[in-house]
Amino acid sequence: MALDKHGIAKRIAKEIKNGMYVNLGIGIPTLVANYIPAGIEVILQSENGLLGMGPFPTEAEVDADLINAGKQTITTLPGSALFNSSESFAMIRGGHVDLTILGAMEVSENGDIANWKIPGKMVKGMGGAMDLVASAKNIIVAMQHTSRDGTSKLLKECSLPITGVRCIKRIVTDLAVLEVTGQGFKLLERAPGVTVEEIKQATAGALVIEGEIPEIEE
Amino acid sequence: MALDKHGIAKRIAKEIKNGMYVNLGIGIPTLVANYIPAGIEVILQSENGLLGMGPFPTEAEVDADLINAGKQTITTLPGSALFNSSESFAMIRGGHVDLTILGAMEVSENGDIANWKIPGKMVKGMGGAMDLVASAKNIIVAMQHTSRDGTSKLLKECSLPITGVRCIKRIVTDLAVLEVTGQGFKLLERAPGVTVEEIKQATAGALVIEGEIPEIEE
Amino acid sequence: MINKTRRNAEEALYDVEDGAVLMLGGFGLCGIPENCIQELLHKGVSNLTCISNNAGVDDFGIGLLLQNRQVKKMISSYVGENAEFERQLLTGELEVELIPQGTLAERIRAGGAGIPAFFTPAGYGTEIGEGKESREFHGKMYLLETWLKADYAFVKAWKGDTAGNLIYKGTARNFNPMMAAAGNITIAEVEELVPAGELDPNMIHTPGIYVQRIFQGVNYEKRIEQRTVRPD
Amino acid sequence: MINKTRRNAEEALYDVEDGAVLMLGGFGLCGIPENCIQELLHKGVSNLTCISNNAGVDDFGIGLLLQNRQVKKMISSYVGENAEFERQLLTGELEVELIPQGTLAERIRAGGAGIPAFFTPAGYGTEIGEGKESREFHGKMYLLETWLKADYAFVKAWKGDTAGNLIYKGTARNFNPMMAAAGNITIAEVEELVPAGELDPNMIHTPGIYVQRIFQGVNYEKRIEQRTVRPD
Repeated sequence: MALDKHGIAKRIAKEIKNGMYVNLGIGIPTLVANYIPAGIEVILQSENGLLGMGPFPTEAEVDADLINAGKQTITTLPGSALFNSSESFAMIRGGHVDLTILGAMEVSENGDIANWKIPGKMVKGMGGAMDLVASAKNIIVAMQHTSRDGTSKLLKECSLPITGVRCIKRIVTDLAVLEVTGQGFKLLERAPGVTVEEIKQATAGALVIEGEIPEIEE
Repeated sequence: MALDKHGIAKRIAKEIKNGMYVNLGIGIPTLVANYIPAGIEVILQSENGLLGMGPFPTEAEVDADLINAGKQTITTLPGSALFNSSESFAMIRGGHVDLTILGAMEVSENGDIANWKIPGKMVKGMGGAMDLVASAKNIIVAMQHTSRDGTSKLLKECSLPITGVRCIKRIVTDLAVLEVTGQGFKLLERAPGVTVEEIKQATAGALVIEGEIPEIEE
Repeated sequence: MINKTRRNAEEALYDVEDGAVLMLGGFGLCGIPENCIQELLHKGVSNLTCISNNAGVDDFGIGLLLQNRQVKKMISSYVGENAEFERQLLTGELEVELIPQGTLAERIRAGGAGIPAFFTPAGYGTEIGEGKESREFHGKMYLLETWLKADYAFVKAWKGDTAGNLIYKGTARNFNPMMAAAGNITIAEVEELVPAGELDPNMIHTPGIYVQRIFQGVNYEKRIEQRTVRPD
Repeated sequence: MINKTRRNAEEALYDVEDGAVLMLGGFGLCGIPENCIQELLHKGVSNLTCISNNAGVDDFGIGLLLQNRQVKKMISSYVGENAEFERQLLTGELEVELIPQGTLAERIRAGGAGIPAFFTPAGYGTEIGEGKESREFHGKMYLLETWLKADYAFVKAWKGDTAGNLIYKGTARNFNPMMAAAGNITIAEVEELVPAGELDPNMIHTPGIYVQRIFQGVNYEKRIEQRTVRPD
């Protein structure tokens, strides 16, 4: 059965190592914070100027001067630091953030990502996405494998305007965990009960299948 | 009679306007702070990271963590701000410092300055001088008109390796106040009792003399 | 120290004219110069170019200036959450230039720091890179980006002193410090204005040299866009 | 938060090897990492490249490493006040690269911020500009300068916490914050090390992300180069 968004978040959470500094995008990536395994400490970076993002505040703690990049009210933690936007992107651009997790509309088999613009629709802007994908040491994409009508979002080439080139290394979808290699999307794991054939059908870009493909462990 | 170094500092102090942010170099420029006219407030910038430099400390106030760019112990003032070296030179490079006063070994008639290196002698480095002369909105040079053997330091072209090109606008020497124009050193004022002829003799670069040249007022 | 205090926004913004290029601090509605925006509305100056990470919401922040048709051009990284903005954009009444957020922050920082251009990887290979010089360093491709400056920068701080020194609170800092340095005239509004000497010189976020005028703001609403809470 | 604490300099510098490229904070003798320098002496690692605004004095700071012949190359803006330095330079034992102070600060900042190159006016038309790309912007000439990074950055702060956050005091801040960001491994020594949570997040000068190891230093001498006083 395909993973739901919580399942995707849970699988991504396993990629996180102790002590990592992580930037979480809006949507599924935000959910990842809920599934960090016990004993693993991560420090969340919010690109509007906070390192060490804490949980949402209680009613009494709400502070309009303390929000995350999704404009949600949040809290700090012991050891947090606040800084300006230039310093925040210096951190990101300088490779100090260990891992970026973000959503995508399309990913191509060479690692291009499209997630900021649909021609003909209102363009809201790229925010920090272009900086994040161009700079992150390690990026994991959280996305649906196909659109609602079944069209693959893992393509030979992106059809939408891209956010960054050759930057994505790993993708976790509702159907599979994949790695971007020189040969295409290498299938690493499949969602429980999903067959390799189903993944093949749902992937428009080159899919590399080597040996037995294990199921994602719960 | 030619001005002594205090006389040069006193004359330069008259150029300072109320509210100016000023960077003072080592030597005669440092003395300028002693002659700021009453009612004129200046904020001194020290390029090692302080805005609002105060006087030397009393014995009890001495703090090894608070020095100026000449490595002298100093104090802060109400309204001071401390910052890092990158921010300090951002201020300088960004044109936020209104006036820089510094010494020179040579100045050429097109405004080049040499003040950091004598070939064959030990080279100590330019410190912040190249940044200051390349960036300051307004620069006044404090210097002796000639070397001890009478050789002019106001030249057609600098003989020493230069610190910056076409950057000096105004020069105050022991003999005169001069402005660098497209035509050469324009004589603005002469030291009390010093004749135009004496200044002409002491200036190797083109000297522009228009009309009566007043004496520097006490 | 020179006293840079103005009594209010009206006195601080007296010389802002039609066609001015403005920077406005804030991320979303957090840390925006509310009093300055109100005064721009009151003055009714038009044909403004606004450099700000976001464009407010329909009825708050820069959104108010859009409603009032005072903005000719927005330079931002993200402009969602604003129906009037969308309408004006689609009808061609409003120009928009979208810039990656980190590039925007760094271009403003460069403007204040006297760095006319720098290389950054953001946007290489995308439409943002079209027409821009690109270059490889250490095996990676970068775009050349140029500084941004403004006629006026409006910044909002938590505390400020009469010498113009500023301290921000929480994530309300965001773009404010870089903009303070990149404005030809920088006007700071603060929640609390104190005499020079009351703020610790070690803890100043924006040194006073960058601020030409400062006033204590009034009636801060500090609207929250996404009020998210957890149970007690 | 992850605890980055090390017991002392020896534990923090255990893996520094011959030939390493080091950054050392400080301006003159103000804000220098005294404990790290002592440990480098103790380890005796050699062929070091030291990036530091100054080179200490004969018997303190980096001067001690020079006396001990551990330094192959200095990258600095000003290296006066050091007779042994001069001797080694004249005999060719020591290489020196002199960089304008603002360019040095910005190149280090660029290293930490992922900006491979930027334009600055300092040194244009001088021997510093020889062999460098120059370009005109808005009628003024600029040089293209590149980032500086280091294998290790040694920084000295006043207070620090176990998450690596740092606060500096007075002008002892100087080059330390930029170097903290530009070191592949950054080791911070502090006068007072406190548990995470004790420092105000609004008042952090160096966010902990830049610091890999931190320890509380001992026996700070804080020598003064020019003790200038006024009468009481």
